[in-house]
Amino acid sequence: MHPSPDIGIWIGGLLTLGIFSFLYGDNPYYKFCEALFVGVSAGHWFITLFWTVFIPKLLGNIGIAIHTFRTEGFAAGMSDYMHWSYIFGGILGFLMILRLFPKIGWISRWSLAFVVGTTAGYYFINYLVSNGLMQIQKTILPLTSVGNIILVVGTFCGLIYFFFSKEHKGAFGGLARVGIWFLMITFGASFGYTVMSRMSLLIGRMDYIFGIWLGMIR
Amino acid sequence: MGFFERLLKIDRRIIFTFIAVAIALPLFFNVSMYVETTSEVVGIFSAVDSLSPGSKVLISFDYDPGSMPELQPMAESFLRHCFSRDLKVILMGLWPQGPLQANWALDVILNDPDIKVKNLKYGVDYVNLGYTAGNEVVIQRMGSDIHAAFPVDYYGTSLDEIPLMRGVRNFNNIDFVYNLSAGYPGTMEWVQFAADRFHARLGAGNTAVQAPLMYPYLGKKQLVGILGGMKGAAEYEVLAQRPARAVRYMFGQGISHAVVIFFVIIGNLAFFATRKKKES
Amino acid sequence: MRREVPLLICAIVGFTLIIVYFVPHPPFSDMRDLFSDWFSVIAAFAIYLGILNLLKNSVDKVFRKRSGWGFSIVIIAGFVLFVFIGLYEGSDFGEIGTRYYWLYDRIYFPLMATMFAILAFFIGSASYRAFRARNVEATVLLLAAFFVMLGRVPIGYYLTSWLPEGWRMGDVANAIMTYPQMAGQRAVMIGIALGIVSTSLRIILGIERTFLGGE
Amino acid sequence: MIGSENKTVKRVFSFLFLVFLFSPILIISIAEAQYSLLVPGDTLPPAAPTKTEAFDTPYDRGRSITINWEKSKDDGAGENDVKGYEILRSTEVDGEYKLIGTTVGGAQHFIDNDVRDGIEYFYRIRVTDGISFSLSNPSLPAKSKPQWINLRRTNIFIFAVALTFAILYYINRAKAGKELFIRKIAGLEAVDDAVGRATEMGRKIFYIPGISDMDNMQTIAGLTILGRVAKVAAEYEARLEVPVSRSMVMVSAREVMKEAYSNAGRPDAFNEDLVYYLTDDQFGYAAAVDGLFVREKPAAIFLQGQFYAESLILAETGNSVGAIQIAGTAAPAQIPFFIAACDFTLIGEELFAASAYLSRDPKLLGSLKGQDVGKVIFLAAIILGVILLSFRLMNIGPWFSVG
Repeated sequence: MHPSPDIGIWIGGLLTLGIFSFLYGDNPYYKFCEALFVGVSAGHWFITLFWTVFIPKLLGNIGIAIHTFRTEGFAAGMSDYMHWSYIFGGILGFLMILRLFPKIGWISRWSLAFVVGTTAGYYFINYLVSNGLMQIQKTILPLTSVGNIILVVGTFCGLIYFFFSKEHKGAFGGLARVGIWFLMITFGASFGYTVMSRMSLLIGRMDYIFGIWLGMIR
Repeated sequence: MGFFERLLKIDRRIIFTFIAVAIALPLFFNVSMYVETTSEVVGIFSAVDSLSPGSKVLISFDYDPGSMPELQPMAESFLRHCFSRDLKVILMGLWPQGPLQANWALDVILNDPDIKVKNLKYGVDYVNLGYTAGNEVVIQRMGSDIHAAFPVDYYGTSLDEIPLMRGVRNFNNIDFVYNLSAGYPGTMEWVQFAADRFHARLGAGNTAVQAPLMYPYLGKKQLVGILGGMKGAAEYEVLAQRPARAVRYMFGQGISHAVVIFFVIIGNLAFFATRKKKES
Repeated sequence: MRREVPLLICAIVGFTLIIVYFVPHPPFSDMRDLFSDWFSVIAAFAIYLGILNLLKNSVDKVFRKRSGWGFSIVIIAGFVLFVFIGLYEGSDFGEIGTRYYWLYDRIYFPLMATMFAILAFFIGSASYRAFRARNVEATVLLLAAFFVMLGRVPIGYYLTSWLPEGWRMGDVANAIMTYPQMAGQRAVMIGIALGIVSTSLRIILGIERTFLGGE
Repeated sequence: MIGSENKTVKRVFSFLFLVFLFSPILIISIAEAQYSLLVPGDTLPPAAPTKTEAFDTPYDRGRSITINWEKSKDDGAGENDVKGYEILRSTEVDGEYKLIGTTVGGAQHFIDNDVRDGIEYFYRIRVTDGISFSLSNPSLPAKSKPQWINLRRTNIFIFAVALTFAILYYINRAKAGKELFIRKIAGLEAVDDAVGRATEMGRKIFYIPGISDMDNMQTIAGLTILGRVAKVAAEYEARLEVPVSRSMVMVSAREVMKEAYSNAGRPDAFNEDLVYYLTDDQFGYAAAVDGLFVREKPAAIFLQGQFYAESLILAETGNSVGAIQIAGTAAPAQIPFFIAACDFTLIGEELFAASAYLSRDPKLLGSLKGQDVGKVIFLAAIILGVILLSFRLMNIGPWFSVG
C-alpha cells in the first residue's frame, strides 16, 4: 500500500467518500460535500459562462464590429454588420436582469418570449425532419426478413399506442397493446444496456480510491 | 413476516454492499476475459481499416471527465488504430473539456512504443483544433468551412499555417468522422448535420446509456457503426489485437452484472413464493 | 405590453426560424446561428439572477441561524473561491496547470464523478424492485433487460458458448437491440416529433402561453 | 602462406567485382521494391481526368462551387494506381492554377467553399499516382451566388404545411364546440391524488422541471404542466416547491406559479421563494435535490422535463423517502429509469399532451387530435411504402429524405 503523497489526491479521495456516504444515509459529512458541490459548481458555471460566452460572444463581437467600422467605415460587407447584431443579444440579456426590479420586472418576458420563440421555430423543423421523416424513411423496408417484419410491425404498433383521440378498444386496442410490449422491450433493453455504463463509472471511482489514492492496486 | 416477505423488502444498502464489493474486488486481480465482437463495432473498425494511408480522420471529443472510464479507452484504441494505419488525424471538441481529453489520449498513444517509432509530427500527422462554443452550429459551420469554424488550433496557430489543414476545408476533404459522445451535443447532432446534411462518413463511440438511442441511425448513410460503453471499447481493442484497459475492466463489469442479475432472480423467486402463499 | 408584445415576439421569431430552413440566402441563412448565439448571451446574463438567488438564500440562512446554516457558509465559500480564482486566471482558466484547473480537478471533478458513479448502486436497487414478473408488460420489460444485461458481458458468453453461433446470449442481446428495441425507439421518436411539432405550433400561435405567466 | 593470402585477396576482389557488376541490378531491384519503378508502363503518368465541370452549388447560401469530373482511366481500372486527385483553381483560364484541395482516389467531385460570390473561377483536376501527374483540361468558368429557396426541401415543406393544416383544422373545430374524445393517461389522472395526499400528510410537494434551459421544448412542456399542478396545489393549500437548475427557468417558473395561484383564487399564497435556484451543474443539482428529498421527506414529487443521467439519482432517492412520484420526459434514454423508480411515467409524446389533457382547453385538445392525424399520415406512409417496396413496385423512401 502506497498512499499518494499529493494533498490534492487526498482531498479528491475524501470528497469521493463523502458523497458515497449518502448511500448509507444522510449525514453531516455528505451535507458538507453537498454544500461544497453546490457552491463550487455554481461558481464553475458562472466562470465558464463569463469567459466563454459573455466576454468572447458579446464583447468580442461588438469589439470586432467597432474595429471594422473604424478601419473600413461604411464600406464593410454584410457579414461585418452581423457583428453589430450582438448588441440585440446584449439588450435582451439586460432586459432579463431587470427582473431584479419588481416594478419593471415584467419586461424580462420579452427576452423569455424571444428564447421560447426561437426554440419553437427550431424544434418544429428539426424534430419533424430528424425524428419524424427520417425515421419513417428508415421504416419503409421490404418485408423480406424476420428482422424487417419485426421492425415494421413494432414501429407501427408502437405508434398506435400514442393515439390520444381514439379509445384503445377492440382491434385497435389489441394493436396498441402489442405496441406497449414493444415499448417495454425497448425500455427493458436500454435499461439493461445502461447497467454496464453505470458500473464502469463506479469502476473508475474505485480505481481512483484504491489505485491512485491509496496505492493498493499495482 | 416470513423469509420471503423480508427478502422482498430487503434494505437496499445490502444490495449496495454487494455491488461495491463486486466492483472493487476484481480490480485487485488481473484477469482478461473473452470478448465477443459485434457487427456495429466491426463496421467502424473495417471502415477505418480500409482507408488508404494519408486519408484524413476527424475525431470529435464530445465528453468531459465524467465519462472517462467508458470513452477514454475508446479514444485511445481508435487513435492507435489510425496512427498504425498512417492516417492523418484531426482532433476537436464540441464540449469545452473535449480537447483536453484528446490531449490525454494523444499523450498515451504517442508514447506507445509501436507508435513512437513513427515519429509523428504535430501539424503534419495530427492536429488538435480545440473547442468552439456553439454546439451543433459548429458542425454546420464546419460543413461550409472548417477554417471559419476553427480559425486557430488549440495552441492558437492559424489553421492556414498548419500543413495538415491546408487542403481541408470541409467534410468533403475528410474521409471519416469519429465522434466520442456522452450526451448533447454529440452523436445525434453529428448524424443530423455532418451525415444528413453534408454526407460525411460517420462512426461513433458512445456511453452505454446513449448507445441504444443511436441504433435507429445505424446504416451506411448515417452511422457506419457504433461502440457502446466499455464492451464496445473492449471489442475494438480485441479487433485491433491490442487488449488494454477496457478488456481488463470487463472482469469487474461482468461480476457486477452478475450481482444485479442475481438480485433480480432472487427478487422474482421471493415474489412468486409470497404470491403463492397469498393465493393458498 | 406585458402580454401582447411577448406573444408577438414569440410568433415572429418562431415563424422566421421555420422559414429560414427553406431560404438559404443570407442574411436568413445565418439567422439560426445568430439566434443561438443571442440565446447564449441571454443565458450568460440570466445566470446572475440564479447566483444572486442562491447567495441570498444562503446568506439569509446564516443570518437567521436556521438549521444547517453552517453548510450555507460552505456554499458561499466554495462559490467565492471558484469565482475569485476563475476571474483571476483570465480566459485561459481551464488550461492544465492553472490554479483553477487544480481546483477543478481536485474538488469539482471528484464530487461530480462520484455523484455520477452513485448511479451504479441505484441501478442495482432499482432493478431489484422494478424487474418483477407482476404482469405481462413487466415480464416483457424484465426479460428484455435480462437478456441484454447478460449478453453484454462475458458471463453470457460462457453460459451459452455451447450453443451454435447466432444463438448465443450476445447474439440474442444484439437481435433485441437491433430489431424490437429499435422499433420501439422509432415509435417513441416519431411520437415525440409530432408532439413537438404541435407544441411548437401552439406556442408560435400563442395558444400555449403558460410559460409567460399572466397579467 | 603468401600464396594462400593472395588467393584470399583474389577471392575478395573477384567478389567485389561481381558485386560491382551486379550493383545496378541490385539498386534497381531495391528501387523496384520501393517504388515499383520497373513494372512495365509505370513510367507513364496516369490518364488525365476528363469532363471537368464546375458550377454554382445549388440551393445554398453562395460562396460555394461544385466541381465534377470523370475519373482517370487508371483509377480502379487500367494501371489502377491512382493515389488521389488535386483540385487546382484560377481566375483566368490560362492563368496560374493554385492547389485548393485534394481528394482520395475514386473521388469524382469536390465542393470548393472558399470562393467569393460573383467572381469567375476555372478549375483543373490533377491526378497523381504518387510519382507523376496528369492534368485535366480547364473547366468552363463558374460563378457562385446565393439562392432564395431550397427546392430540395420541397418535400419537407409539404409535410410541414400538411401537419400545420391538420392541427389548425382541429383546433378550429374544437373552438367551434365539437366534443373531442381523449383517452385516459394514468399519470395525469394521478395528479390530484398526489397533491391531495401531500395536503393530508402535511408534507411538501417538489416539482423538478428537468435540468435543461428554456431552449429546450421539454422544459417548456414541463413548465406548462407546472401551471396545472400549481393550481391544484393552491386549491388544496399544499406547499409546492420548485428547485431549478437554470436561471431563466426560475424566472419563467415564478411567472407560471404566480399566475396559477391567482387563477386558483389564492394569489396571497404565492411567494417568489417557492422557486429557487441551486446550481447549473447537472450533478451538483442532483446532489442538492437529493439532500432536499431526504431532509424534507416530500409526499409527492413531480419530475417533468428534460432529464439526463441524474434521472435515476433523483427518482431512486424520491422512491426511498416514500413519495408518490409522477415523472414525464421525452428523453428516450431516461424513460426506463422513471418507469423503474416512479409510480407513473409520461412516455415521450404524452409529456407534450399533458398540458392539453390537464387543462381540458378545447383549443389544446384540438391540437392533440391534429397530432393524431399526423400519426395517421405517417402510418399510412409506412404501410404504403412497405407494400410498394415488398412487391418491388417503387421506393417512396426518398420522399422523406432531407435535401
